Formats: sequence, C-alpha cells, structure tokens
Amino acid sequence: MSINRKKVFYALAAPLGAFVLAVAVAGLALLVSGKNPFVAFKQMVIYGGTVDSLITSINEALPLFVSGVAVAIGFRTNLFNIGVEGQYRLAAIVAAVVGAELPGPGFLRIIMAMAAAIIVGAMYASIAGLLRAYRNVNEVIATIMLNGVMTGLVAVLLKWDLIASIKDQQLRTSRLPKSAWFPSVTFGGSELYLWVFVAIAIGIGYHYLINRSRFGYELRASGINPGAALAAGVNPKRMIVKTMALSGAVAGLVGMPLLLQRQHEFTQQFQQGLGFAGIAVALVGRQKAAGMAAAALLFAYLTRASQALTSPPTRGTKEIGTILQGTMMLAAVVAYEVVRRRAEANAIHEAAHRAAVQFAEVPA
Amino acid sequence: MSTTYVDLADPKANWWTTMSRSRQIMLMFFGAFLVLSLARAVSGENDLTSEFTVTNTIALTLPILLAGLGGLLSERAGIVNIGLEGMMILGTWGAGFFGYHYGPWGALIGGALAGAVGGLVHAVATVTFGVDHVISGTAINLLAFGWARFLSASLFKGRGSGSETNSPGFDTSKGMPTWRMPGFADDGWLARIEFKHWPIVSDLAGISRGLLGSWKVYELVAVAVVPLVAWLVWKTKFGLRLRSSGEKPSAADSLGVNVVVVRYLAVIASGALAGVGGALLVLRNNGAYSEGQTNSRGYLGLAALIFGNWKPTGVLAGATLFGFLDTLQLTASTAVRGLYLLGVVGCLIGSIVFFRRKNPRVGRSLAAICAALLVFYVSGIDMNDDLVKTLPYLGTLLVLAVFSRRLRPPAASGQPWRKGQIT
Amino acid sequence: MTENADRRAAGDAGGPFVIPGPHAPQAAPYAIELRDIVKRFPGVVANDGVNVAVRPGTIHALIGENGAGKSTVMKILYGTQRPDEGRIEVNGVEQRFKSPKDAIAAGIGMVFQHFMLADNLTVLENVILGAEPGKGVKIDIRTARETLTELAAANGLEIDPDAFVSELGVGERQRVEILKVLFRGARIVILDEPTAVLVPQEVDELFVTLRELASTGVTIVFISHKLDEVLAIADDITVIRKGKTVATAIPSQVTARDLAQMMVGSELPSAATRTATVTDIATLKVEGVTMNATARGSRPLLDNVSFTVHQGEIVGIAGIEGNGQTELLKAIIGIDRIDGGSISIDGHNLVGVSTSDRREMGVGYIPEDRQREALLLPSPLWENAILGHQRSARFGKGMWIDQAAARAYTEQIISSFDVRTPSVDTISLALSGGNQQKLIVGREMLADPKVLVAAHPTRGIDVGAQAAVWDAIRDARGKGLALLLVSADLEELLGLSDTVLVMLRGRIVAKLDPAKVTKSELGEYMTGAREVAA
Amino acid sequence: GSDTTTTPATEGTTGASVAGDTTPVTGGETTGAKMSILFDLKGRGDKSFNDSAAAGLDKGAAEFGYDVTEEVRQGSDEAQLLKKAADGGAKLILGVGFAWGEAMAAAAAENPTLNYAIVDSTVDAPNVAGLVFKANEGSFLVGAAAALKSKTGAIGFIGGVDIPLIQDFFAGYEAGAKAVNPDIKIDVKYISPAGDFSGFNDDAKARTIALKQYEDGADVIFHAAGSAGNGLFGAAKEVSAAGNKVWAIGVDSDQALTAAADLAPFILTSMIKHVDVAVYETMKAVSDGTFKGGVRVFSVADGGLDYATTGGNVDDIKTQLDDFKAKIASGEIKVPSVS
Ligand SMILES: Nc1ncnc2c1ncn2[C@@H]1O[C@H](COP(=O)(O)OP(=O)(O)OP(=O)(O)O)[C@@H](O)[C@H]1O
Ligand SMILES: Nc1ncnc2c1ncn2[C@@H]1O[C@H](COP(=O)(O)OP(=O)(O)OP(=O)(O)O)[C@@H](O)[C@H]1O
Ligand SMILES: [Mg+2]
Ligand SMILES: [Mg+2]
Repeated sequence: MSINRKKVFYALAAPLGAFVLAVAVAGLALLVSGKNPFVAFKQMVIYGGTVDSLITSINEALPLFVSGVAVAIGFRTNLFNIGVEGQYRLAAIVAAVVGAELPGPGFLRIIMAMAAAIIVGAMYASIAGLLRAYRNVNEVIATIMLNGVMTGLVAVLLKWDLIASIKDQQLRTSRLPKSAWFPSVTFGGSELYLWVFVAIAIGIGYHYLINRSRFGYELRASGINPGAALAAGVNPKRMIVKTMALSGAVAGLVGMPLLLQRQHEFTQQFQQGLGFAGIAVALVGRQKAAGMAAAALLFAYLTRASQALTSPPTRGTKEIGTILQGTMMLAAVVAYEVVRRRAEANAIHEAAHRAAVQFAEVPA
Repeated sequence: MSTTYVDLADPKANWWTTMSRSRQIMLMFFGAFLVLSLARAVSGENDLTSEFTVTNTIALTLPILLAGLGGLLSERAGIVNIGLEGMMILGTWGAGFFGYHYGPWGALIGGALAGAVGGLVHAVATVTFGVDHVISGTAINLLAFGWARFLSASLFKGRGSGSETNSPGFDTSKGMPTWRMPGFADDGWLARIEFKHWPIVSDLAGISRGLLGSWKVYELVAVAVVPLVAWLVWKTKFGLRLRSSGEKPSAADSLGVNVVVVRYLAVIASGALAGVGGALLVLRNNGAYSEGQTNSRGYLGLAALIFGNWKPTGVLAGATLFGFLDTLQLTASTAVRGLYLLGVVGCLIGSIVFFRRKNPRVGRSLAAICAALLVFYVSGIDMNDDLVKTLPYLGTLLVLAVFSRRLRPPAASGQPWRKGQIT
Repeated sequence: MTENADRRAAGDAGGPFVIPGPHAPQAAPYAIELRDIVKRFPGVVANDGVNVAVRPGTIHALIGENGAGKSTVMKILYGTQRPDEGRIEVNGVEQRFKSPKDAIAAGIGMVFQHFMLADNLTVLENVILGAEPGKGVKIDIRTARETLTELAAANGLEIDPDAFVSELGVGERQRVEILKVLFRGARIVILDEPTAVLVPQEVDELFVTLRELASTGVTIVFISHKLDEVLAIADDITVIRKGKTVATAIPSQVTARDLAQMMVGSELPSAATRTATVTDIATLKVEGVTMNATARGSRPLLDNVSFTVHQGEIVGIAGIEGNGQTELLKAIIGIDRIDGGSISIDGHNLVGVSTSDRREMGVGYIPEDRQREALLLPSPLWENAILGHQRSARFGKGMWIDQAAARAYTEQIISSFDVRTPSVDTISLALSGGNQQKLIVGREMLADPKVLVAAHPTRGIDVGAQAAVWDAIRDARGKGLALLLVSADLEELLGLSDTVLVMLRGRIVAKLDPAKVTKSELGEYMTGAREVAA
Repeated sequence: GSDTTTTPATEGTTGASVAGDTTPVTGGETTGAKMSILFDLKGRGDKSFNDSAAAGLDKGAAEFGYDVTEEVRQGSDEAQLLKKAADGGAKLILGVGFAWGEAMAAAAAENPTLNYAIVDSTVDAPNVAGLVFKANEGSFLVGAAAALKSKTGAIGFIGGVDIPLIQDFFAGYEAGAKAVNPDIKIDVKYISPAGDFSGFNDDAKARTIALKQYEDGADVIFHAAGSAGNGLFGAAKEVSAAGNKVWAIGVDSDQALTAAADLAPFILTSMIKHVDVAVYETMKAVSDGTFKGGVRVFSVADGGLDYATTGGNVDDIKTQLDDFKAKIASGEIKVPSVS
C-alpha cells in the first residue's frame, strides 16, 4: 500500500516538478517585467483551453511529431540528423510540384506527393549517410552544410518558371487542386486535420519497426554498441546509410500536413524551423513514439496558449511561451534525474530496512 | 540520448601520416597558398588573394572561430555543447546591453559574461543533473532566444533606437583603438606589388597586407584565444585535468581530480567564448544587438570544431575555410569562377594521391569531377547566384569529402557520468 | 558498532572454515583494518560485514566468488564509495574518506579491476594526472618525465613515457597503473585482479615487482581468482563470501582446493580432457592468411597463417596479447579483411562472405573484449541473448523478432550456465563481469555452432562457474564442434586443447601436443625464447 | 533556468514600465471599437517596416480611440492569429506584410462582416483592403538621389532576400539612377536566396557586401534588407572614417531618426514607405464608416512614398528630386517594376 503510493508519487513527481519549476521561472520573468504572473497564466489557460486552441494544438503538433520521429530514428543508431530542416523543405517543394502538376485524381495526387516527399527526403539525407559511411565525414557537419545547400536549391527551384511563379508578390508553386487537399473534420468551427491519422500511423510504424523488427534490433544495436553490432553481423556502414535514408524519408513527410492541409502550395514563406524543433521533441519524448507525441502536443500547446499574452494587460510578454518551452524541457529532464536518484536512494534504504527486519527474525 | 562519433575509415600508413604534425600544418598552408595563387593567376580573379578578401575573411571567421573554440573547451572536458548558438545569442545581447552602458570594452566583457551565464546553465544541467547534453543545449538555444527578446522589451525599448529586437546602438570605435602596421595598412609599396598581380609575389603581398595591415584590438584579443586555448589545454595542469575529464572521467576522478569543478569551469568558459563571438558580431557591425544577428554561426562553430578534429588549429582552419568561402560568395561572385579552377587543381591532386594510395576507384571519380569542372570552367557558363550562395557549404563539404580524416572526438564526450561511477 | 553487526560477526565466527590467521595480537597497528563494512546497492547488499586486517609491509590476498564484494570493499577503502556502516583504520587511525583524494593523501593507491586509463593521453599524462609537478599553472613536463623514468627504472617497470596508452598492450597498461600509484608515493597499494589479463611471464614480472615493493615496506592488497597465484604471492589471505568475511588463512597452511572450498563450497575443477573426439573431417581451414600492417605498425598483423580445425577438435592458440590472435579471430568471423590467403568452412571459401552469413553458416564468436564487442550494456538480457543470432529463424518470422522465443532462450542460458540475475529483463550492465561472461558463453554455446572461435571464454569467471563452462565445451566437442580457443590461462589451454599452436608476431611459430608440453615450455615459445618449426 | 544577469533585469524594471507605457495605448479605458494589428516577423522594433506601421497605429489609436490588440506572426501561426483576432471581436483586422495574405483570404471569407486590411499584398475579397505600395517609385527617388550625389559614378544596392518584393526596390532604384546618369555603374547583391529570410537579419553579411561595393568604387548604397541594413550603416561609417566619405540610404522609414547617433550622419536619405499613413487612413476609414475592400495603391502621387530630408544632406538636390517626384506623380515617368 505505502509502496504503491510511493510508486505513484515517483511517477508523478517528475512531470509535476518540471511543470512547477517552469511555471515558477516564467512567473519570475513576468514579475520582473512588471506584469502579474497570475493574470498572465490565467489568460493562457483560458485561451489555451478553448476547443479551437486544442484543435489547433493538435494540428500544429503534427509536423513537430513527424520531425521528432525523423530525428529519433537517427538517434537510435547514434546518428545526429541535424538536417531534417533541409530535408523537409526540399521534399515539400518537390511534393508540391508533383501534387499540383502531375495528372490524376485527387487521392492519387496526395499519394504521389507524399511518395515524392519520402523519396526526396530519403535521397537528400542519404548524401550525408553515404559521406559518413564511406568518406568518414561526420554527419553533424554534413547535415548542417546540406541545410545551407538546400536554401540555394530551393531558391533555384522557386525561381524556375516551369514550377513556380510570382503571385501576390510571392514566389510560389501552382496550387494543388481542391480534390488533392487532405480531408479534415470540423469541430465547433475549427478544422481538425485528418492527417493526424497518417501521423499516428507513422508513430505506430516507428514503434514496431524499432522495437519489434529485426531491422530495428540491428539499428538499435549499432547505436548502442557499434563494435558488438559489427561482431553480430551488422554492417555498420550500410546501417548508417539505411538509417539516414529512413530518417530522411520520415523527414520528407514533415511538411506534408502543411502542404496538404494548410497551404496547398509551396511558397517562399513555407514554414521553417521544424527540423530544429524536432530535435527538442525527440529528446524530450525520449525517442519513444508516445513520448514524442506528448512532447509535440505540449510544445504546440504552449505556443498556442502563449498567444494569449499579446492581449492587454500582459501584452508584449509572448516570449514567455518560448521561455516556458525551454525551461520545461530542461526542468523535465532535471526532474526525471532527481526523482530517479531519490527513488534509488529510497530503494537502498528499503533494502537495508528489509535486511534488518529479516536479520532480527533469525535467532542468533 | 547521447551522440558519439565513431571512426570507420582506417587509412593505411603513408608519407603523410608519418610526418610530424607541425610539418603537416606548414605543408598544408603552403599547398593551399600555391593552389590559390595558381588559380588566381590563371583565372585572373584577383579577389581570391586580395587584401580586401583576407581582411573580410577575418571578420567573418572570428565569430565562428570563437564559438568553435568554446565548443572545444566544453567537449574536451566531456560535455557536448550544442547550445553554442544560444550562448552566442546571449553574447550578442550582453554586448548590446553592456556596450550601450559602458562602451566597446564593456561590450566585449558583457558578451563574455552573458555567454558564460548560458554556459553555467548548461553546466548545471549536464554536470550536476546529468541531463543529456543535446537536450540541454537545445533548450539553451530556445531559452536564449526567448530571454533575449523578453529582456529587450524591458531594457532596450524606449532607449534611443532600442526596441524588442534591437539594442540602442553605441559607438564601437570609442576607446577601442585600431592597430596598424605601417607599410601594410596603407597603399605603400606592398600595395603596389599586390596590384601588379604577379603570380605568387602579388598573392603573398595581398595576403600579408590583409593579415598584418590593420586590426581592431578586440580582433587581436579574439585571435589570441587560439594559442591561449592551445596552451591552456595542452600545457597546463588544468588542461590535463580537463582533457582527462573528457577522455576518461572515472580515471580522473579516481586520482582525486574534481571532475565536476573542471567541467563547470570548462563549460562556463565555453559559453564565455561563444559570447565573445557574439560580441564581435555587435562590435564589428554597428554597435547594436539585433535579433537573428548570429544566423546559425554557433552551429557553424560546432561544425568547425568537428572539422578541426577537436583541436585549436583545426578549428581555426575550419572556421577560416568557411569564412573565406563566405567572403568570396558575398563579395566576389565572379571569383567563384576562380574557385572552379581551384576545384580542378584540388581534385587533380586528390586523384593523384588516391591513385598512389592504390585506391583507383576514388582516384577515378576525382579525376572525373576534375574534368567536369574544367569543362564547366572553360565553357564560361556563369553560375546562378543562388548556387554561388551555397559555396561555403558545398566547399566545406567537398573539402571534407576529399580530405576525410580520422576524426577522434574526446572519448567520454556526451557520455553520462556521475561522480564515483566506475566505467 | 550496531547490535546487528555484532551479532552477525558472532554468528559467522562459528563457520566451518576458520583457519588460524594472522590475527595474533601484535604490537604495531595494522596498515589497514576494515571492520564490519556494510554497503548496500539497490536490491543488493554488496558488503554485509567485511573484516580485513592487513599487516604493514605484507602482501594480503582477498579472494571470493564473482560478486562476493571484493571490489566493493576495496573501492570503499579507496574512497570511491562510502560505506553504509563500518569502520576504516589506516595505520591505527580511523579514517573517513570522502573521495579518492583523501585516500591518496593517506598514502593509499588503487589499481582497479578495469583499466582506469585515458587511451588518448600519453603514459606520462596518465601518470601525473592530478599530481602534476610544476610551479604555478604550467606543468613541468621535463621534471615529470625524469621522475617517471627514474621511478620506472627503480621498480623494473620500464615504459615509454610518451607513448599513447591506446598503443600499449595490457601488460604495459598494468605497468602504467602501478606507476600511477607509485608516483603518488602510496605506501598501501590495492590491486584488483591485476593478473586476469596477463600472461604467465608478465605475471612473474609483476610478482617480482610486488615482492620488491613489499620488501621496502609497502603494504599490498591483492585480489585474484587464480588460487595458485594467491598461494604463490600472498603472506595472508582473507576469504569473502556473499559480502561477509568467512575466513582468513596463511598460504603455508592451505591448498588451492581448501581455498576454493572456502570460497564456493565446492571442489576445484580441472580443465583436463583426455578422451579424444577428433575426427578427420576438416571443418575450419585457414591457409596462408596474411593481414597487412596498420598505419602505425611496421610488421604484418598476420603472416602466412595456416592450420586446420577438424570436427570435434579443439585447437588452442597460445601467445602474448598483441601477436595476432585477435586479428585471426576477427578474420575468421569476418570483421577484419584479410589481404592474402583463404579461410574456408566445410570447403566453402569465405572470401566475400559477410559476418552475418558466416554466423548463419554456424560460426560462433566469443570476443576478447566482452563490453566492447559482445554486449549491449543498457539493454535487457534477452536482447543480449540473441545478439548475433538476430536473423536466425529460431528468433522470429519474416521481419519481426519473436520476443517469446528470445526470452525462452535466455532462460535456458541462465539455467544452463548459472547466470546470477534477477530476471531476463535486467539490463546486462547490472550483471557482474563474471555473469556477463557466462551469458555470452551461453548464448554462443547453446546456439549449436559448427565452428566456435573463442577468446578467453572464462576470463573473470570464478572457479565454480569455470567448471560449468569447461563441461559445456567438452560436451559440444563430443558432438562435433570445431573450436578455436585463444586463452591466456595456460592451464585451461593445455587442459582443453587437442592441439596447441603458438603465435608470435603474427606467425604460427610452434605446433605442440598439450599432453607433452609444460606451462613453462609453452611460455618460452610464446616469448620467442624457444623456437621450433611448426 | 534563471539564466540572465540580474543587474540588467532589476535595473530595467523601472525602465521597462516606463517604456511600456510610452506607447500611446490603446488598452484600458478606451471606448472605441476593437481592432487587431498583426505585425510581420519580429514585430515592433525592426526600425523599419513594422515600426512604420506602429507609428500609424499609435497615431490612429490615440485619435480614434481604438482598443488595440497586437500580434506578431512567427511563421506558422498566421491562420491562428487571424482567427483569434476575429474571435476577440475586432472590427478591423490589419495584417502588416504580404505573408498574412493566404490566411487572410480564408479568414475573410469566413467572417464576411469583419473588415480586413493587408499591407503589401492584395486579397480578392470584398471585405479586404489591399494596401500596396509602389516601392519602385520611392526607390526611383532615392536612386536619383544616389546618382546625383555620387562622385564616382558608381552606386550600390543591397537586398535582404532575393524575392520579387525586394527586386522591385532595385528596379526603381536602378531606373532612378539611370535617369540621372545613364552610364552609372550599379552593384547589386542580395544577402540570402529566396526562401531563406536570414538575409533580413544578418548585419555581418550586409556589412561585408557594403564594404566590397564601396571598395569597388560605389559611394552611395541603398539597402532593402530590414535590420541587416544596420551593417551597411556601420560600413559607411567605417569607410568614411578612413577618409573616404561615402553614403548609405535607408529604407521604409526615416532611418536617420532611428539609427544610433554615431551612424545617423552617414545616412544620406531614406526611401520612406508611409505604411503609417496607410494604417492610419484605414483606421480612419473604419472609424468613419467609409471602409471599402479592394486594392488601395499608395504611390508617390498620393504621398504614400517619399524620400527623407533629415540631416539636410539632400537639400542641394531637392529641386531635382522634387522634379522627379512630380513627373512620377503625373505619370510622365513610368517606373519599371518586376511584378
Ligand atoms: N554500483 C553498484 N550498483 C549496484 N550494485 C553494485 C554496485 N557495485 C557493486 N554492486 C553489486 O555488489 C556485489 C558485489 O560486487 P563486487 O564488484 O564487489 O564483486 P567482486 O567480489 O569484486 O566480484 P568479481 O570477482 O566478479 O570482481 C555484486 O552483486 C554487484 O552486483
Ligand atoms: N549502473 C549499474 N546498475 C547496476 N549495477 C551496476 C551498475 N554499474 C555497475 N554495477 C555493478 O557494479 C559491480 C561492480 O562493477 P565491476 O566493474 O567491478 O564488475 P565486477 O563485478 O567486479 O566484474 P568481474 O566479473 O569482471 O570481476 C558490477 O558487478 C555490477 O553489477
Ligand atoms: Mg571485482
Ligand atoms: Mg568483478
């Protein structure tokens, strides 16, 4: 009974502690800037609690989650794919062109666009994989550099009049026909992107592939101990290329909810930064499918809720959202560690207690 | 999650690997110079080695260099620092704030202090709480952005030209002298030689004018960090403890070294250096912090660190390569044509090296690239400006791919470790 | 002391193995006196009343099963861990060490069970770390080098101060470890299984050094599983079982058999196998295999190596570490590429065959560095148990892994090889080194390999468990296993092998009949002191 | 963590509240209608585009008593913010910057009774006013000023990002310069390629480009690069300090007024895009009940674009510039444009 209660306490202590710490830091920041933190948090909670906010959070979490999965695949085999950023943008522009320009019924266009995104993402990431495996170029540099190269490639494509044109002062690809828009449902006036099912499928696929399949086993093994994996018959070079390709393939899908559900075209303005956000999602979610989903939702929710801070009386404190995200990220992991250490000490203490009791029962 | 970098390639012995390090470096500089000079002479793109290019390369290199050296201190002590970008942002902010109140020297010190605060947070998270280094770094990048804007709204808005995203400017030249070398800085005899555009001699003149001509004092301070870090890390007691904390913390711990303190100091210093890198951006431009100013230079510092195999001279080489290509890209799009020629020569040398190393597959592919570049060069097709802009990235990647080396990060870098742990 | 501790001490005093030890009253205080040390870890009581008393200037051996708590109590003495209960006295003065720094200040030095060396630093740097000579912030590297060179010469521990540790063999590394301790002027030296990785010649050299040290008044605590070594070197012996001191002894009054009984309560097993099961079917054939030098070395790693292992045969390979044994095993399993010659199994040439295909052909592999090459430390045991067999039909269908089958297999290993673990879901990091080794041996043996290449299969395993491994090997041999065995334990090598090959500088320099060669002769072949055409 | 130096934080508390209150607000006891202003990336404080809009907003709010909610887009939240504005009961929703376009088209269709306005773009809907500027015309004026002031016969242009909007500035600038001196040499460079908006922030790169253009003989440089333009001002000061007097030209608002004191003297003039006027007039129209959807073009003719005279640096060429202005307004000069 008491042990059970303790277990519950330890399970809840970390997330709760993280939350309290993050809120405290943010509250302090608000206080310092002369705003009433309670008013601010109330604004956030009220605004963040609307149906619209919740649905928006889900929609916005989709690309974050997929990006997290892409990064996590790399992490699982000790590769740091910092290039999801470049991979998804390049994939998105190609997918936009494929979806808009190739003939065919709507659903086929959606499939072709996603397939194109997967292929482009995988190919672009493979460059880093190949360089790492066969030229010993560290993938961190390679992907940082490929992100830089991507900006040039996207610019070239955007300026190529076969695939993009200027409309309303913006460079943009042709619009996908309405039939090729991914369906959505409306709740209380807000649209929920049904692409959420694709994201769920990606999460499930990721979980089973990594944890249940032979390929996932080898992938994890080479991440945990490359030497042992090699001795177990895993070719580390090929594993690097495969992992990067897989990570890139998923990365390619990051832009799809935006393309298929929101923008329906690729413009010079297409959302940036999702690749970097994915690193945070993957890490906070501990590279577990459910964890990353929770992290993505949390990040999206905080972004959304902090928009409340643009209204009086706490106007101009919206950065609290970013501060909350960063602090929560750190606080979450710190709290996990603290709780883990506490639990460990507690276990030792209990063991000692048991030993003493046992000993007392045995007559000398 | 922790990232380790594993070696895969195992190059066999050859004349190069058996040479002493200092000779390798000398030879490399000499080779690079010869190739550059040749490329300039043949292509007529005088900007490849002009005083102007060198001067601006220095300006664009230093922030990346300092971030990279900051990363070096941290990773040599075993803490991966992907928060360099955030610490650099804090540095720009601190430089903006302290510079406004206390002038250019204040900016320099303020940048260091603000960066150090970022380092301290990273140290607390990773060393004390054993948080995954990449998580902590990523969080710091987020936090730095958030705090910088948040604080700007309070402290900059309404002061002079300050706002949520900009600090009020200050005069960067006040009390910050420029050091000039007579005969180099002015249009003296060396300049005349440079403008003759003779092979080798003029190149030498241009480069030495750029290198020795004139320096802002804060730039000298920044450059002095390279030997300082090298000395600190390889010659001092603290340096040995720092390196051992990054190679095998349990060994250091078992000999009574306080790994925790060493790591704290290293990571805080790391933040300070990245912060100074940010301060240079403020000082070099217009004396004001401005959001987005760092533009991923912290990540580039990380790349330079890896490029440079976790060594100061290597970081210098990596940062300089990037700074040089970035300068060319910005100031001399046409000189990029000269770079084709450089690529031709580079690939040619590379292919000869690989043929001699009995690796004809790589040799052949390099020869093919060489031929393709040559055709491209001779055909005179102008490069699309958008692609020119990718030169620093492509160039760095190419150099790495051709001259890939055996990289060896500090063995314990990124690994979780707690005091008393034996592994 | 607590009441419990007193009662425990009282309870154990009446155990069956009390042999009169050195506990006679004496005038001078003990160099070390540990009393009723208790140390708990989550789920484990590592020390549950350890008592050790060491007379100054003596060599004191500490023995016990894997996991008995030897390393733990020594870590407590050195300050890396703090006891939950108990008292530490050094030279008669009670001490409470907060960190190794305090222990070092009290004149204690420790050589850990696993090397505590930074590979990428030089020998000199490793030695002076934390005690760097020089005024101010700068290291006086000249003085440091001179001091080290003198110290090394004085103690017969010659070594190149500027070599990187990564370039050193294990014997040399052990020397660096001892130099580290001496450099700090330690008067009490703890050595945790220093001989586990050494070949006999190196062991002899080490013992000469230890005796010299002891003669200058240095006190030495020595942990080993090799009981004949213990008898050869120790002045006094303390036996620990399940975290408690169960006996003390002096070598002149006990035999190895007695000691083993005190430790585990069972007979000392022997490695002898005399019934030949060798057939004339060549299973593994190695012909003229050559492997070129790496960047740093000058001689080929393998130089025209040829031999055959028949079905039902055990071929042993003797050699000092670094003479090509590792490379040979890696070439056979397909990790390292060979530059000449051929390797075949049942007549199939293995050129171009991947490691995973070789595994599927029935080649098993027990590597020499278990943590680096055989284990996924943060993963549960059942995942470790299928490593190398992950593609076998036994553990899954199509692209999926059958977890139930993997768990069942793990249970089988645990029971057949007596792996001490709470469950199949325990992570392998939490197993003691000896139990990790048993898991590895079990997973390779139970997979019914056709060929097994094994390096030091019983390294770090206590005497009891060793017997089980040897039995398993004999059984498999009887069923037709072709085993290539590399071992530093010459007794094991001579006892198990049908043929012994000696490797020196990448070549096979002798082929010997284990029945007709002695350990010391074998040692001479290994060092090149004696030469005979193979 | 609490990772910022405490000194500035505490020191700033007072400064903050003062600064916060200096903006003529808007919240609190205003009686007027609600409105939302949706700024472009970065929001207030970019010393250029957004600040110009903010100036008009502050004036309009004070005059017509609007209850204003301010938002800043972050690159992904445009639709959300528009929705929030509508839900908040705003009568006028004004987006600053073309990036609001797509989301606004959707939002306006959903809320046909609300009034929308967008700066720098157009939306085809009856309730959206597209407030567009002929930036090329304003740029023509400063191009002419540059050519008139140039002693070397060479001038420069630095664009933040290589996109049509910025290319339009160059088109006008070039035409203006050529109108004065057909043989003039114009260096042009964009900081970052289309799709990569870092060019609007990276003042180090702007500085490098400026130094090169000055080195190559240009003595007047015009920038359309947001806050990266500060790098140009720094370069102008540096080159001038070395004894080689050169000029920089600001953009969007009168940058001689907002730049740091030591840089202002090097700003010849600025191409002023009166976003403030557009914002103010839109607010006025809604207040008066005369608001109309459709395209509202601001041009030199109606005073939407102008050049700045702060510092008196262009006093000597004022007549020529005003002559150009008149000709553009009358249609006698047709300024080229990319779109
Ligand atoms: N840090 C630790 N955390 C958890 N358990 C530990 C720890 N250190 C030791 N143990 C446990 O304490 C027991 C004693 O371990 P110890 O290493 O002292 O054994 P040992 O006598 O040295 O064995 P071996 O002969 O295998 O070296 C083992 O059961 C081990 O699992
Ligand atoms: N993170 C951990 N969690 C649980 N137990 C651990 C952990 N780290 C170490 N241990 C325990 O600590 C003990 C001491 O480690 P050590 O390296 O001395 O191994 P050992 O038991 O002495 O091995 P060997 O069999 O090689 O002699 C191990 O037995 C292991 O059970
Ligand atoms: Mg032990
Ligand atoms: Mg052990």
